[in-house]
Amino acid sequence: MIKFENVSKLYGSNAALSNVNLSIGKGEFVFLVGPSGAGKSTFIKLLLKEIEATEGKIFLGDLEVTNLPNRKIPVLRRNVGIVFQDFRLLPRKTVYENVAFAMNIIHASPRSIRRVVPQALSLVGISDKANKYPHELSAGEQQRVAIARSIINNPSVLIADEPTGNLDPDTAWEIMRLLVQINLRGTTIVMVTHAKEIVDKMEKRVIGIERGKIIRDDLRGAYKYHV
Amino acid sequence: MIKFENVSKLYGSNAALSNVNLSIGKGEFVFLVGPSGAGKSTFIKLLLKEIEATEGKIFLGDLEVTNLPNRKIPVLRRNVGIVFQDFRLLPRKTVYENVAFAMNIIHASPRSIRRVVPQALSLVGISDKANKYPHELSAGEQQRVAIARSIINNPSVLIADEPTGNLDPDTAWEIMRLLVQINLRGTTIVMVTHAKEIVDKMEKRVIGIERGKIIRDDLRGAYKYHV
Amino acid sequence: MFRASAYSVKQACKQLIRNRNMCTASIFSITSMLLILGLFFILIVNINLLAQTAQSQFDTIQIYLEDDVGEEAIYEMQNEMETIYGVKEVTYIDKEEALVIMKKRWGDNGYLLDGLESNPFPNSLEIKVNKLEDADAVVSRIKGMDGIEDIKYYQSVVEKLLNITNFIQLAGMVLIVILIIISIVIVANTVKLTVAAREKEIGIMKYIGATNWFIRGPFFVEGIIIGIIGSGVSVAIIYFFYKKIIEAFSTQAFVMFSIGLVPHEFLINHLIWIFISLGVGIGSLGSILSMRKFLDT
Amino acid sequence: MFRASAYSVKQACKQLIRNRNMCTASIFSITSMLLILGLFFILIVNINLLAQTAQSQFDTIQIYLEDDVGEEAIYEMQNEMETIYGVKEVTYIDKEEALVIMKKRWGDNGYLLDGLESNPFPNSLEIKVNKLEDADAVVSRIKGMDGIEDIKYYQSVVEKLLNITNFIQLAGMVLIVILIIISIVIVANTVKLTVAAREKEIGIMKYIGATNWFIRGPFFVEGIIIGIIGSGVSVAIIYFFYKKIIEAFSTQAFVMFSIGLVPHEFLINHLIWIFISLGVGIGSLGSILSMRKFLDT
Ligand SMILES: Nc1ncnc2c1ncn2[C@@H]1O[C@H](COP(=O)(O)OP(=O)(O)OP(=O)(O)O)[C@@H](O)[C@H]1O
Ligand SMILES: Nc1ncnc2c1ncn2[C@@H]1O[C@H](COP(=O)(O)OP(=O)(O)OP(=O)(O)O)[C@@H](O)[C@H]1O
Ligand SMILES: [Mg+2]
Ligand SMILES: [Mg+2]
Repeated sequence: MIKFENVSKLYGSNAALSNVNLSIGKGEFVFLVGPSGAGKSTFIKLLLKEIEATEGKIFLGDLEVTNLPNRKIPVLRRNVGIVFQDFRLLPRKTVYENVAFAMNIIHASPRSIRRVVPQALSLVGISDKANKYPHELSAGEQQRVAIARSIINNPSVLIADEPTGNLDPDTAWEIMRLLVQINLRGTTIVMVTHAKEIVDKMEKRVIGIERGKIIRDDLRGAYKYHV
Repeated sequence: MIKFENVSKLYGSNAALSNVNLSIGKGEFVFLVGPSGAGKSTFIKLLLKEIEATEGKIFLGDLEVTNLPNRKIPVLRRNVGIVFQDFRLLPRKTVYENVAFAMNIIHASPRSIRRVVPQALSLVGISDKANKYPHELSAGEQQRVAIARSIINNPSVLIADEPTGNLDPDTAWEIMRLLVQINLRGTTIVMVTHAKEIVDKMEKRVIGIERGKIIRDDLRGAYKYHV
Repeated sequence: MFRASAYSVKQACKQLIRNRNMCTASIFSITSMLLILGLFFILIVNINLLAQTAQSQFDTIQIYLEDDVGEEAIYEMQNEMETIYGVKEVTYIDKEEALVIMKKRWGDNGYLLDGLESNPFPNSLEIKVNKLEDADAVVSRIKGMDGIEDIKYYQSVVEKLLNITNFIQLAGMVLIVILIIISIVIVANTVKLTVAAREKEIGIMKYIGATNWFIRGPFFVEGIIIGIIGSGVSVAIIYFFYKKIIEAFSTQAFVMFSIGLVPHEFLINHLIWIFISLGVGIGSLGSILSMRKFLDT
Repeated sequence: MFRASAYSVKQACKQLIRNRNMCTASIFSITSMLLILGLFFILIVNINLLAQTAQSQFDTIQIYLEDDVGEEAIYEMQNEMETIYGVKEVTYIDKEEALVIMKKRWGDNGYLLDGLESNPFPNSLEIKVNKLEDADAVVSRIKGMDGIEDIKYYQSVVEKLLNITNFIQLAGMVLIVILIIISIVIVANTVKLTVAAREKEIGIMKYIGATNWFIRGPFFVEGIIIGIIGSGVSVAIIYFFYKKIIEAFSTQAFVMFSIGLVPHEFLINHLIWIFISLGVGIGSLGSILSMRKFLDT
């Protein structure tokens, strides 16, 4: 599903990623861990062509991301559900509209929007805030809206950058159960996280990045990436 | 140092805080914990007069926050170091300038700025990014800049909203050690966090909030606020 | 397609209402610029009219005839002249009539002419030409005829007037073009800043997978709406004030001075279409062009 | 105090350089508006000059004297008239001179006057008044004098001209005021949008404890710099083009028409100060006013 071939990303002389080789199969559940500034968000940004790789090839499904013409980028991004580390909610749209927007993009019918959006909101436990604007929400609530938006179109790949960073342990575990459910339906999930406890308990594939390099890739790993 | 008397904050009919009574002494180290949307950030916003309390009185040091005229707000905020949950770095200033800005505000001399800022940056381990702009940093790096800025003026109170939310456990512990040091110098510290492990290990005073109400206040507490 | 358009229109309306302040700013700018444009348009149209009126008072050729030419011959000449290309009409003024006219022209001093022994004025023919430019050609055709003592026409005055009207027309066009460019720059800047304030929003939409056209749609419609409102408001303001001015003028001393003003209906009928197309063009193009930067990648 | 000012200026320069695009937008808007203002200023100043020139050709009072008044008496009258309030100068024109003048005025038709038996013109005095408005008063004072056959002055023409010049002056002032208001609105909008784009920044500064004046400082200085640049550019553009126009006119047919243009040095000397104060005023006030909203709390 996702494949990195010798991918490097340089910012000036600073290598955010260097020579990464990686393959994630369809339906996998992968944790991406590593210290602050290791290159995890860079990995995601490359995958979504938010930034261009300095070197190497990236594939997502049938698409070769690194070769994709600009006008095809929306096609790429619609295949992927994303939870951003900084949420990226539309500030002038309500919670409901923010989630509905992801469906508007793919020209879903108003009827199906009216049916599906409330379901997604209640799934992440934020139904009562449907008519609030993002700035009226707590950080954790915003994060849950971002999660609802990312799953609304049943994407084939779901990428989440610290989806539990602003959540208390209980809510975090609820979100994790949700992700597992989605994963069971066949969605590939890549989750960037610092939540040691979650990684340790889930016993899923763990990819460790440090200073732009993959330093380990354990099929049933734990968080402690530096022995 | 900090005192809440019967403080309530209503958003419409939704009570973000209701009838909170609280007193934090000089030099204390307090954890504020609670589920997403409990009212923790609201607590901080009230303390800094970012929002007005619907009811009750708030004191910080000699100042009565709830009565403070608008033009005195800067005085209040200069006494307090703050790490915001969303960092709030100035997007058009470099890391160095962001930290220096907090010193410009109090009209510090250019010489002392040139001396103190690099120290603070190296304290949070971000010296090598001094000339980068916030959008060129990873989330964890931005968080560390925010921490550097909050401590640069040796505030009498330091308030941190999830200062380790985007940090890996190692970096998080470094920051905690830094906060303890600052605390030993006499600074009162209030830290909002979801990091169970940190709260449990530190064995400091823990105040638990849930749905706007203080549900516990343990002098040497742990994170598990719901028994 | 229909769903997309409906979405754009709906979103545009929502945006307009939610960002009232910014839209008011854009509308203000467009309205202001169109007002200035309208002001110039009115000035130029009226100066032109004025020049034309003044010009029409000089578009005659005076032909003084020798005294021995009989009436018969004069009528013949008159008929012949009427066939010349560019001639509008030919009037016969005999010497008695000429004296009366001259007396009239002298006004209160006319009594001075009573002391004349004999009528010093010759018979004359007066030619009105269709277009001032033709006057020269007409004169050269007439010159060859018999019985003509002298030909007078205000050649230099006419040429100067022609120069002035041409200059005014040219200057007017140049000014209007400059103003349109300035308006476009100002409005485009306004829209650019409006869009810059939404840079973050546009970025987010793209990250989620919205196509450029999907993002542009509502902005485009918004630009059109802003353009229509802006031009509507400015046409209304201009209509109102110009009508007031015309009313004021028609009761004032100015009528005596025979300063004619272009009627407001004519002006408005033209202005409204020019303005609406300008407004809509500036509004929609402005919003699209200024979004280019954010939609590049 | 000094440290704060130095900080403001330094920050303003940094901001200007880092937000080049937005500043260019603001400068563009100010320049455009000032250009339009300048255009109007030039038009109005010149129309005024034209009206004054035209007017000065009508500011005389003609006094026709009876034939039996001797030269001595005439000189006495002349002296007396010169003492009347509002009179600029009194010229004596005897009947021979009058005939010559009239012949000249008739131009090619002057020969018609050769047929006159005797000189029908009277001796006359010509009074020039300082201000057209005084003419009536002067006339009523003179009327009582002996030996006067008739008094002529272009009362109606003069009144109409007065009306027109007054109207032009008034209209000019109104237009300039309207334009200044429009410019302020446009520039204020531009600045407002610029500031709106920095709303987040301003908010953050406040959260850290910056006072309103500390935040305003750099924006204020920035506004001043933008204003100075904008007005400088527009004055330069106007100077350049107006000079070209004057040069073109002085070699053109227009000189013959005696259309005088206000010399460009005069214009520029005035414009530059008006514009710089307007530019700086609009720039600085604009930035402060438009920040009010964000600095309220
Ligand atoms: N636009 C940019 N320009 C220059 N350097 C950049 C840019 N974006 C990221 N970097 C650098 O690249 C490195 C990797 O950043 P990245 O955001 O991928 O880290 P991360 O693993 O997501 O860290 P975190 O856990 O703190 O979010 C960091 O050192 C960062 O400073
Ligand atoms: N401006 C606002 N308008 C309306 N409701 C608001 C506003 N700001 C906050 N709220 C509500 O107040 C409640 C408390 O919010 P607060 O930000 O204090 O939560 P929190 O404890 O910080 O949560 P988190 O851990 O997720 O950051 C939430 O339910 C939130 O939706
Ligand atoms: Mg990251
Ligand atoms: Mg919070």
